[in-house]
Amino acid sequence: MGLLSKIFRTGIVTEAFPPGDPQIVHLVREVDLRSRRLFGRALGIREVDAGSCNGCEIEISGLMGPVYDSERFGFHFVASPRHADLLLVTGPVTRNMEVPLRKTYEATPSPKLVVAVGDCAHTCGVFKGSYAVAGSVDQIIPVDVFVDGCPPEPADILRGILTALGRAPQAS
Amino acid sequence: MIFLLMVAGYLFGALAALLFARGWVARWLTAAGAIIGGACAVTLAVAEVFGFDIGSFQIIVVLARRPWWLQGGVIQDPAQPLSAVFLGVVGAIAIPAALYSIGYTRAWEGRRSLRMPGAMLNLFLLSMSLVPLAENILWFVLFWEGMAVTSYLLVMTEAEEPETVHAGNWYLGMTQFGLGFILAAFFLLLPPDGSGDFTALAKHAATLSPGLKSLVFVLALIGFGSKAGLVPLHVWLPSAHPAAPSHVSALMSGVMIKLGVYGVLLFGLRLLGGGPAWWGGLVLTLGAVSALLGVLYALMEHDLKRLLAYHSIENIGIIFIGVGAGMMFLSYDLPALAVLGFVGGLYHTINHACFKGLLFLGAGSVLHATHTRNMEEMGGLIKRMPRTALFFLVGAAAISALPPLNGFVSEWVVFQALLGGASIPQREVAVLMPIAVAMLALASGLAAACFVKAFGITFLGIARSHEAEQAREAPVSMQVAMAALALACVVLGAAAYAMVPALGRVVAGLAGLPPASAVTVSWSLRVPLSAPGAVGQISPLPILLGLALLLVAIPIGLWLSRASRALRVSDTWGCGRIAQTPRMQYTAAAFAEPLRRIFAALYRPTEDVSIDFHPESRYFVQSIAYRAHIIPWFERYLYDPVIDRVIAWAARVRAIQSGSLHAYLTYLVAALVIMLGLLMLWGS
Amino acid sequence: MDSAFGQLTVLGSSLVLLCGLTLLWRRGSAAHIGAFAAQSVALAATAGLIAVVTGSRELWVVAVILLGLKGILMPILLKRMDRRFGSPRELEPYVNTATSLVIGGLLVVLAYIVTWPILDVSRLPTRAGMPLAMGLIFVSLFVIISRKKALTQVIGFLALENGIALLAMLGTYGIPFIVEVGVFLDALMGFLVMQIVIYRIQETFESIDVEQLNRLSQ
Amino acid sequence: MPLPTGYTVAIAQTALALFLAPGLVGLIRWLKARLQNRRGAPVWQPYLELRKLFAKEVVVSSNASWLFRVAPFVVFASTVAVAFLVPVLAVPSPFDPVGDLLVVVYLLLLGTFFLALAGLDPGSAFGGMGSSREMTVAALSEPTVALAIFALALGAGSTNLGQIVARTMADPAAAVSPGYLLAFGALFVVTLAENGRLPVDNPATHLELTMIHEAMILEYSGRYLALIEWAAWLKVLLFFSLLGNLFVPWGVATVLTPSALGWALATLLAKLVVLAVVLAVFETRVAKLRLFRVPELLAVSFVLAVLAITVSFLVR
Repeated sequence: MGLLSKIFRTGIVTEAFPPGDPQIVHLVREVDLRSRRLFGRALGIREVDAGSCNGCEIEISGLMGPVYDSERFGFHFVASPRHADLLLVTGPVTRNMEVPLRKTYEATPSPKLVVAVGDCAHTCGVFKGSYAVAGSVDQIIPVDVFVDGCPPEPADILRGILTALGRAPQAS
Repeated sequence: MIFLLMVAGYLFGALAALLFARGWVARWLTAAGAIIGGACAVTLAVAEVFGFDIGSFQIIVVLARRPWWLQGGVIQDPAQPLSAVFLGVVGAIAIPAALYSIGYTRAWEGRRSLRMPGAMLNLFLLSMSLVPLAENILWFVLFWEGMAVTSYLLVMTEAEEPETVHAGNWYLGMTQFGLGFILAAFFLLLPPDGSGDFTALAKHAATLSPGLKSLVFVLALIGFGSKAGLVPLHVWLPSAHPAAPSHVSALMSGVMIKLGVYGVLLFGLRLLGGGPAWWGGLVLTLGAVSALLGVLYALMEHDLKRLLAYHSIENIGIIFIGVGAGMMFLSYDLPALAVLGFVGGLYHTINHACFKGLLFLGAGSVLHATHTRNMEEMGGLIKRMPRTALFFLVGAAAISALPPLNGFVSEWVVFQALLGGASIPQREVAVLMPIAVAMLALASGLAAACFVKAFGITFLGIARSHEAEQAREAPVSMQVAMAALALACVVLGAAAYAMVPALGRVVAGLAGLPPASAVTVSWSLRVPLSAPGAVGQISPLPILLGLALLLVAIPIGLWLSRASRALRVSDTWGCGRIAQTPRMQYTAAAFAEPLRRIFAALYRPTEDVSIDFHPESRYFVQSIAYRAHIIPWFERYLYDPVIDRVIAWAARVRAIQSGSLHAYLTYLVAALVIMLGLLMLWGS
Repeated sequence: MDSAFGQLTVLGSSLVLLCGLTLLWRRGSAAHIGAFAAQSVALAATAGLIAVVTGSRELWVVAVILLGLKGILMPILLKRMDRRFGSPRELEPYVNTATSLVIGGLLVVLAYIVTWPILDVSRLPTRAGMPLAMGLIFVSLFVIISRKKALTQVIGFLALENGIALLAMLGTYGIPFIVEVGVFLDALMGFLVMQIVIYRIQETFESIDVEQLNRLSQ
Repeated sequence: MPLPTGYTVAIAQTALALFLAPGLVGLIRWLKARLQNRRGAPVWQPYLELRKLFAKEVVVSSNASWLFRVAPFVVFASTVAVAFLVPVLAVPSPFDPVGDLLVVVYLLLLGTFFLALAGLDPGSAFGGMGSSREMTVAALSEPTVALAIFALALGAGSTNLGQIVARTMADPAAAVSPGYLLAFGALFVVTLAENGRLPVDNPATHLELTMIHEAMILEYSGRYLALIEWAAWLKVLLFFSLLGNLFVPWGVATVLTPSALGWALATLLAKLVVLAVVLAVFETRVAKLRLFRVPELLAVSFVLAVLAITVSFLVR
């Protein structure tokens, strides 16, 4: 009973997007219209940590939490790339994760999108040139959108995903 | 005429095996004899059960009556429909088993002669066919022993394996133990004039005191229960059945143990004419316990054929649940429900013969292809043996009581009989029924789990050994045999409309059950299957057709709705691991692990894990050996003490063992004198 | 009227019994105390129901006492006791939980079997609940036998007392008031004595696992 | 205007069940999101997911056999077949004599059986783990189901669904009888176990090692996944209809007039919403059990069923 009353006292905590960011609101509306055709506003996301410092992961898990609540846009994180439509890749791709990343990409049924999250995924960041790093994500698999930042905020990641959806091929 | 042809067929097969011994001629002729015999047996049984007049039984009576000491002959006139059911079961499995043996024994060429196994197979079939037809003690016991001896010799086919010898010893011991009880039961029933005729026995039994009748029944239940494999008399079964060649396993598991059921019905209904409620209660309880323990031990088995043998114990349990419920209802004068119980038991007898025969033949094909019975070395066989896999899948679904196959329909009838148990006036007895329902439901759920394991580990996934990788599809004759039985599983399920009333007629008239007209079901798609006393209705045929229709309609629907048809083949998803090896798969032991832990109170599992570390570092493992054992309760705490006692006693008796022929002759004479003396005392 | 009344008493008795079975299912002391409190409330409600229908004033008093003493007071005392001793979890019982539950179910069936002869002669509309009360008595005894922690055993004992009270109410429409009060006082005394004993056990062995008492024999 | 025949209604109610199933699951998810103080996906989200999955490519493991491709169809077909038998809107259905409650239970087991086999087919460790657990839970919930059926059959004198509904409608007092309530409790726990809901299985988990149902279908994608998911959602709806219509049958149409059917639809929706709220609140309250404590939960439901039977014996 205590739990239930606490739930009701707290109320919905999901934030609307900051009003000062009309661009996102616009993007959401626009993408909503477009993505409805292909992914029907239902997007399965598979997160792949290709060697990140877990900074990006913390931000991504913020995306799933009640404040950002990505589920309201129909995004949900799935347990297997077979169920996924979009791969969210973080970190510079280490040598150990090169093959797994490629395998994950292969395992994902098309049509599929790839969003690389964080500076490391784009440029390898401070790990650039390390003997343990195989390269940035786009050197291993085709990437649709990069989300810059170290780490990027959940809102940025969301924007990146929405941008990728905007670029998605449209179903007839 | 047909009866004679049946006998002649089996004898011909036996003779052919003895004469030719090897080569394709021997294989084909041996099988042909058995197939002719089986076909005749089925014809006789169908004619009798469904009431076609082929006028054959009368002939045999005349033939068999000739010698004075037979007193009544082999077959009663008219034959008992109950016997006909069991005769039919023998014949129905004999045909595919014989067909199967053509391909199966081909692998013996050059290694093993067909002389003994072929001849014994036919004689085994002959004696099994004649057991239910015997109408007096002498013939019955003769055929019963014939069946035991021939099957023992068949079990010993691969006598070079020590395991086989061990299994054979157990089998021989238990079967003779059972025979002792059967003989005792018969002799207690023997009328004063010494006529061993069953009709005379039944007449004499009516005059016996209730206590003596109960004693006879219990003796018969022990005797026939040991043949049927009722817990705790089942210990021989899981070792003897797998040791035999697979087509013989199919016959032993599918048919021979059913004659134990026949024996119980013969005594309980025909000879003793029903009895107090506790007889039925005892049978029901033993059945429920066997059903549950059978499947629980099956779950722990990784030897495919042993697993199937444990499932025979489970299914015998289900049959006895039906029979026991029927006997209980009979004693409470609830004839309609009693018929339902017996019909459920008999129907399951027939169905189990089909799917267990099928499964053993399937296991035989796997053994034939991979040369192992250990499931942990199989895997991926569905790609190399697609047809065997399909047939085995049908059998697995049938034994798991999945609709619309036959196993479901007969279990449904048994369930309905038990649900009717609420009408038993004595409530403290009636509570047995829900308990039996719960145990039966648990057993059937666990059976489904067990067959997901059996089929999944054996046929699905990736091959776990070189042999499994090299497996090849079974020869055509084996495939045809399995296909026939798989078809039978489907047809027997859909044919419930004909089977239930026919079986109702079979038990009608036995021990005061109502006449056949009380059980009627007309043949139509719309008319559901329901029997008097049952509380529910089902229609197996529309279920079958409906599922088939849906299976066709869904892809068409997908096609019409223009769903994507793109398909790509890729690796199995394994969280991005580099390469997949067979060892990454779930094993049979792993599959059963949750249940092993849940039923730990029964299994008392002990695990022993030995890890071989790399000499340089404990972080690198070179090999891990994992062994899990469960306590074999019955062997350890029931049989071992008895055996030890017997051996100790025998050691004491050994004192008179001198090795001198004269001493032995003296013993003989002494025994003779004592016997004569006793006889004289009796006479005076 | 009668049948609806009978149904309701059976419902009440079932609730009382289910709370007893909860003792076998849950492991935490808090859950056990809660189950006992709920059981006492259900018992009081059943007593009140019978009181309404029969118009017995004594039963009203009994219901109120039940509610006050067992529904409110004893749970508070139990909670206080629980707070004194650390381990809130039941120690691994002699019989595992799933098996205990199945045994509990069978005990209820047994209770039905033994009370059937009474039911056949009884004409009371409340008779249908009697096997459940008997079942609760069996189940509580089983709790006392199979659980190791002294606190759980105390609760089992109290549940047993509830079962006896329920059986008395259903079987005779309430035993004489004075006897009832006497039983209550007995139970209260027993409870206090046990409380003291538990303190002693705790002091001596620094645990309330009654298995520790085995050490006394050595 | 001629009245609709029984067959039309039976087929229509199956179609209705198929149509409503994703919405029901969407509602449960939405309620749970609200209870977690989130805004959550809209109720119609599962429809969008289905549409997306049907449009996607299928990726099949190279180790998988034909069984892997057949299994989704068997799972879907067996669940739809059950939908024909369960009273959703009207009784007695012309399909009522085709199958009783036992057929319903075993048809669902047929789907589980094939799904478990499909889990083993690609040779992945997760799939085997899922099948093993799923079959364990399914087997252990079987006795409870059988006993609950027994209890219902004792009350109604039949295992056929139409008869049970008709009987309870004729005798309203039966619905509050302890036997029925206990059987309801037992079946509710079984509903949780069979549909992979908390506390037996977490439908929203991403951790392979804690999965049961989800682990078996990790390999499925595209239209196959859509069929399996849809079947699973339909199963939830069917269990809810059973709980709602067997134990609280009021509203179920006994005559096939438009007004009766309309009323039946309204009451059905109300029952589904109530059960969805109950489930969502319950799932928010409880934590997932360890796998080896699941048998304890099932033992509780078993005891409830045993009590239901013993109590029913007397009411009889």
